[in-house]
Amino acid sequence: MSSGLRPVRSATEADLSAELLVRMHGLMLKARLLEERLIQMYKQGDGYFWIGGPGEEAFNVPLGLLIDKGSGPQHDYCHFHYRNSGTLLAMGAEPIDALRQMKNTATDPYSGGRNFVGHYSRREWNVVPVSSPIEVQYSIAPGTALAQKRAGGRGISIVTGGDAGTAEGDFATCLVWASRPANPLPLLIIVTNNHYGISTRSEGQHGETRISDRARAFNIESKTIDGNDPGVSYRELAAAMDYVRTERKPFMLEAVLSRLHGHSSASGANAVLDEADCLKGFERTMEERKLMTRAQMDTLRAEFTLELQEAHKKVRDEPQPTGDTIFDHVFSERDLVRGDQ
Amino acid sequence: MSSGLRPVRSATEADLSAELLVRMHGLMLKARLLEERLIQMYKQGDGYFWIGGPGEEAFNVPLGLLIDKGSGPQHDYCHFHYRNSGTLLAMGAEPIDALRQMKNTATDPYSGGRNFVGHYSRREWNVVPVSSPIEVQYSIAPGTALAQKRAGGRGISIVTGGDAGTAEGDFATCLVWASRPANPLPLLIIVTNNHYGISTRSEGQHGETRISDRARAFNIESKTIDGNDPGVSYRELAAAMDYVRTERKPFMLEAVLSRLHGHSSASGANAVLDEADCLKGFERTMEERKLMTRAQMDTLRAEFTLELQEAHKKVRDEPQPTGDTIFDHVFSERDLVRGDQ
Amino acid sequence: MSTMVQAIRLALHVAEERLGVTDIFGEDVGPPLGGAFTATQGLKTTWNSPLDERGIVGAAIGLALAGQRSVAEVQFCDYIFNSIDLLKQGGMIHWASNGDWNCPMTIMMPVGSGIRGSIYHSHSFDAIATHIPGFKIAIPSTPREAYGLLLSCIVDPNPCLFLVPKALMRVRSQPGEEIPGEPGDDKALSRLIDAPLGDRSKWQPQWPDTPDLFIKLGEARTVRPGRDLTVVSYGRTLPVCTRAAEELVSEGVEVEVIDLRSLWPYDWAAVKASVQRTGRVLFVNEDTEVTNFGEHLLRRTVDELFYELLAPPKLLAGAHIPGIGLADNLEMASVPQLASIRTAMLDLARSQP
Amino acid sequence: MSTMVQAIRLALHVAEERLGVTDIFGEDVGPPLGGAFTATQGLKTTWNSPLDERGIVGAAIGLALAGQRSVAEVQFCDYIFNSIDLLKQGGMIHWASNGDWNCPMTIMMPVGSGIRGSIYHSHSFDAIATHIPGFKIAIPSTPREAYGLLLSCIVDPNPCLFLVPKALMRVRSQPGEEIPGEPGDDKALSRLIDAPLGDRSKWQPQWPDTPDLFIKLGEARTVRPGRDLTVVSYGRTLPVCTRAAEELVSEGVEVEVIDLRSLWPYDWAAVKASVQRTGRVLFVNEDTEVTNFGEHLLRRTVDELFYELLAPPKLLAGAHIPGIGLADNLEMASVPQLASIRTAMLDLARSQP
Ligand SMILES: Cc1ncc(C[n+]2csc(CCOP(=O)(O)OP(=O)(O)O)c2C)c(N)n1
Ligand SMILES: Cc1ncc(C[n+]2csc(CCOP(=O)(O)OP(=O)(O)O)c2C)c(N)n1
Ligand SMILES: [Mg+2]
Ligand SMILES: [Mg+2]
Repeated sequence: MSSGLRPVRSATEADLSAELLVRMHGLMLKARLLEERLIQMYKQGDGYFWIGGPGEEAFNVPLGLLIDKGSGPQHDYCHFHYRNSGTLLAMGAEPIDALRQMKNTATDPYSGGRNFVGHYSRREWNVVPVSSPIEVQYSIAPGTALAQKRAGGRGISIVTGGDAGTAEGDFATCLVWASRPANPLPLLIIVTNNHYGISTRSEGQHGETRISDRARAFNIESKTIDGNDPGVSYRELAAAMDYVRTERKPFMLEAVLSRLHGHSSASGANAVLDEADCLKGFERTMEERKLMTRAQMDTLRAEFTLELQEAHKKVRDEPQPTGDTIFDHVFSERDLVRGDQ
Repeated sequence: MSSGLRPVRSATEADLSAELLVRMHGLMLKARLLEERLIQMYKQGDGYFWIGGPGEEAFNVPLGLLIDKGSGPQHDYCHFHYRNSGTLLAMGAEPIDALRQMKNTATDPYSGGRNFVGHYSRREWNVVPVSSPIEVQYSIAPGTALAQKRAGGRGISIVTGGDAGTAEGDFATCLVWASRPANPLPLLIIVTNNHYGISTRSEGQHGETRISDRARAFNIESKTIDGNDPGVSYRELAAAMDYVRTERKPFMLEAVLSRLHGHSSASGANAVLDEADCLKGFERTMEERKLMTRAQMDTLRAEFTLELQEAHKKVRDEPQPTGDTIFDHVFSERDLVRGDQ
Repeated sequence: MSTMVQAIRLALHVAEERLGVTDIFGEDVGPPLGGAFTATQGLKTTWNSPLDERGIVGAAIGLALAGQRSVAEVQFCDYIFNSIDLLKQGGMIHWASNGDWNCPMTIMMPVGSGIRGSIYHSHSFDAIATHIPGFKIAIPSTPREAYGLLLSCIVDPNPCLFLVPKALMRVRSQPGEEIPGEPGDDKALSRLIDAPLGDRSKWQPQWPDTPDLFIKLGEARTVRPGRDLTVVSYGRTLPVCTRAAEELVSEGVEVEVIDLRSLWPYDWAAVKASVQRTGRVLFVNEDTEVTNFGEHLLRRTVDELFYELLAPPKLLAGAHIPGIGLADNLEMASVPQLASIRTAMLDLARSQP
Repeated sequence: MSTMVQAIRLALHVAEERLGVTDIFGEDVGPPLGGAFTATQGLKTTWNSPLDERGIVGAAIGLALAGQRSVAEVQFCDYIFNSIDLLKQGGMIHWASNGDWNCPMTIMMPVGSGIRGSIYHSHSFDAIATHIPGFKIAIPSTPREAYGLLLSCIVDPNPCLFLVPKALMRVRSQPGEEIPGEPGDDKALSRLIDAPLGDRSKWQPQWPDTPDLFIKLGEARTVRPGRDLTVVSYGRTLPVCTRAAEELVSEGVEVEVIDLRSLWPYDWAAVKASVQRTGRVLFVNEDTEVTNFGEHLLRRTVDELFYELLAPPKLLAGAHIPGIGLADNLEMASVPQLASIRTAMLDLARSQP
């Protein structure tokens, strides 16, 4: 039964099992190493441009674990931006595919060498193509949520983007459309707030105390959380998703987190030292709580590093798309609505 | 001295002089009769399209009286929409000029017969051209306010628009830009809420309890008022303007009011009977408070009616613009920044 | 005989009943109004959106991604210029995902001059539309074609723009050009499917039984044959071209008039064959004339048929000015009218090196 | 010798010091970055805006209405497609107010391909820009022209678009084409006006004394003369055309290359005179080729010079696809490159009926 505007209650820390925490650590570590490998590829000339999510693993990994992955309105639709590599990894994506997109090979499953790295797209998982113009995903997400509202069930739409981008009208569009009294939508509206848009600090540009206050104005339930803590992120995401799945209403979650290699390769992609590193913090906690030893973590790191190294080597030899393919897929002959595959 | 986020205090009812109330009544009456004349012109074929503000006089007239009219940043910039005829009248515009625009004559001082009625434009009064695409004025107004902030003094920018239009991203843009911590702007953000966008009731489309709550999210002072009461409107506008002029910060005012002839001639322009009529209400008050007699008001009405009738006749004989003028004013040779006139 | 607006309503009814359309939406599209031009009255899947074109286009894309067929209306094409990025996005989803995703949606909008729409309700959209890759674009000039082209847009697995010439919305079918199944009597059709004035809360339309008639995107229609000159047009100017052509018969000039009706893909074969026969071609549309789709058609003509041309191919289009002024004289001078079209035809038919 | 990006910076400095510019703003335009391409480093009136192109264009219009001269940057032209309505608005303010108001502003944006910008950082804007009446539009191909054209845009009483070819941002002036007053030595100029890496909070640029050099909008530049073929280009493709022309000398073909540099108004007199001499003309740009500004130029050529042409005029432009793919092969195949330009030139120079 619907409980109306009941406050969203998250689980307590104790509710997260050791197994889950170990799993999250593994994925966070792998996500970080993946980004570091991608940066290295850029620096070695194995790609023209890097952008990604190092520093967001504590939030993006739980998000990926909690998404109901699949195709069609009974599963979750994912409207991501360019920092969601950790989420894809947690959903089960192969790291080598990110390397393929980095090297724009013909084998890149997300765009066939057409798009920048981190611009995921995967229909079998409802991951819609990531757009370089930022924020447009916030105008598009209500459409999939509308279909899900009508379909019933527990499928929801999830949209992510950065703090600076909320200045675009699309973010307001998302709030307006999600909260229409005629048809509130099962839409989880996420903003990852790293306090920067490229070089511009948010403090001079944003008059809101919290970005999540903007949702409140529309009577959308919202919360601002510490996105650098994977436990908090998991619990708050689980609670928010449960609310959206059950109530079929929007929820907005603002996650405050770090940007550990600057904006992108356009700003050098070098490691930043003055921001909290969620992975380091989580590894300390895991040690303190005796869930893993330093040695175990080192072994894991070595394993993943090797795996990524192998993948890098492999991708180097894969073919590039040829020039005569530029006209492929301008139009489709295949009718997905009718059921073609 | 700046008093920070002090609440905006409006005057009490007693502070409005009898003289002012009589003056407001005259302008409200004239504004109403002007709109009725314009509608009649439309119905008689003396114009292709009517849109205007009957029902908004109790708000628009005080607004016009309080505006600091003039040219350049030391005076107020007016970014209006298509329902501000009462405001222009209160600022001193000649009613016949509205008739000229209605009949798209070459003598129309606002657009030379190019634009729809109600699309004012008057550089000597800082009234910037009204745009048919709605809401764009909310994206433009921060620009004039920026110039005024730099110029110092007490000049402010004023932007008006409807409730439905706040769903456009431009409204959010206005809130974002007005409240930048790096440079808050002297901008009075007005929304006239008649609960309709053409045929669409706001209740199904707007999840906000009050539209003015959206400003609150940006820490912009705001208020929702009864725009059908000219006393309330005058006092609240005076207080809001004083705040913006003095603090050099934005304020948002939402005025709830009526739409007495539907959206425009596209929806028939016929009188609506189930909405409160601010003029009737005010006339009752004026009688009750013995500020005017019914007979005085009837005389006034007869006078204005005659004046408008004469104006209508006159405009009928005025020339239309000729086809060969379409290329005039695509580009300007005159440099206003340098001081050309 | 239906008007174009009734034909669109009939097509939308068929589409929601039999072709899987789930959402017909936009500003004032649902009850009580049923569209600024009444095109969406009485339909069962209509709803009113917020006043937000970006949201409308965005929601249409989202619905398409979720496998729903929708028809989204933008009240006038004049209002979509804040959403060109989203159109571009819709047009690239299939291509950018290397063929993985589709974006099947139809965006419907009134275009053009002819109703004294003044500066900002008279714009055309053919130039910008054809400059956005990935979209199919249709623009009807008769009610029957509106019906058949709209149905083709709706079932197409790609994003489509359906542009409706405002000036032709109230124009009726000609005998022989009815939609199969529509009652022959105008009044009878109106009684069935036009909402009454006043309270409509209890009104129910009665839909005549009209078929799934698809007019293929990419096929032009030769409205009249002629040996002296080819005229290629679409939308509001098309029937004006036809009238001008009829008038020129008395001057001994036989003009072939082609209704392009689908701007992308477009029927180059039909244009080419005609120009090869006549050696002279005039392109007519009412968008502003600089960087105009007619210039593309003209370029292709020169590219492929240069040595077969008997005279320089011409474009007659709208004046390159910011809008169309309200006064009658201004509108008449801003976009092609019967007289200017007639003159352009005659000049071209008679031009000698 | 300055790069184009340094030339822009020098011009902006002159503009804020002597020409009354009050605001140079946009995303990341102010400190610490000074622009995604460093064009706005060290200037005194720069500031960072919210991440909102509609707000940027809107504020520029508002500033113009308030009598301020501003230069607003949109970080890549690819991001302005959500604000075309506002550009249209800016372009019509003077006209819609029947000459009462002006809207003097300069909007600056990087355009085009050449930096592996992938799908959404490689767009051109010349087609859409020239379809918006009321704007003047400039696009430089050398640092000196960037300097002179930008200054002309800034002092113009009308709204101007200043399009900067991304591929040419780091290209240096050629000897003889310096900006008067710039130090001859690259390193010296860099020491004066390039911000250091790392902490810049204490850095102050030292501006060389450069003059108010205006390159008139509407005047083309003949880059090299030639008798066999006219090539009209601008932006990234211009220097590629010049190189191709130089290569063709050895084949005995003399190509005249014209840099249009101002797209509106454009120098029709220069193009016409050249085509009248050569009888053959190739238009080259990298925007997508359907409803392309080159098609306008070609149409005008056919309109006025049909009987003087020795071969069909041609357009070489970008493929009509939704974007430019990231992989090198994809970019090369999507927009004109040296080889394709050379071939097009040779084919046209040698074509016989
Ligand atoms: C519409 C649009 N405008 C500008 C840009 C250029 N740009 C790319 S990312 C970015 C900053 C985004 O900041 P934020 O939204 O906070 O996300 P973050 O990168 O910090 O995660 C900018 C300005 C863009 N990609 N799209
Ligand atoms: C960008 C844009 N979209 C749509 C329209 C069509 N339109 C004109 S007025 C209007 C309704 C406006 O409602 P509201 O903002 O509440 O103002 P009101 O007319 O009620 O004063 C609409 C949809 C328009 N003019 N511009
Ligand atoms: Mg950020
Ligand atoms: Mg309203």
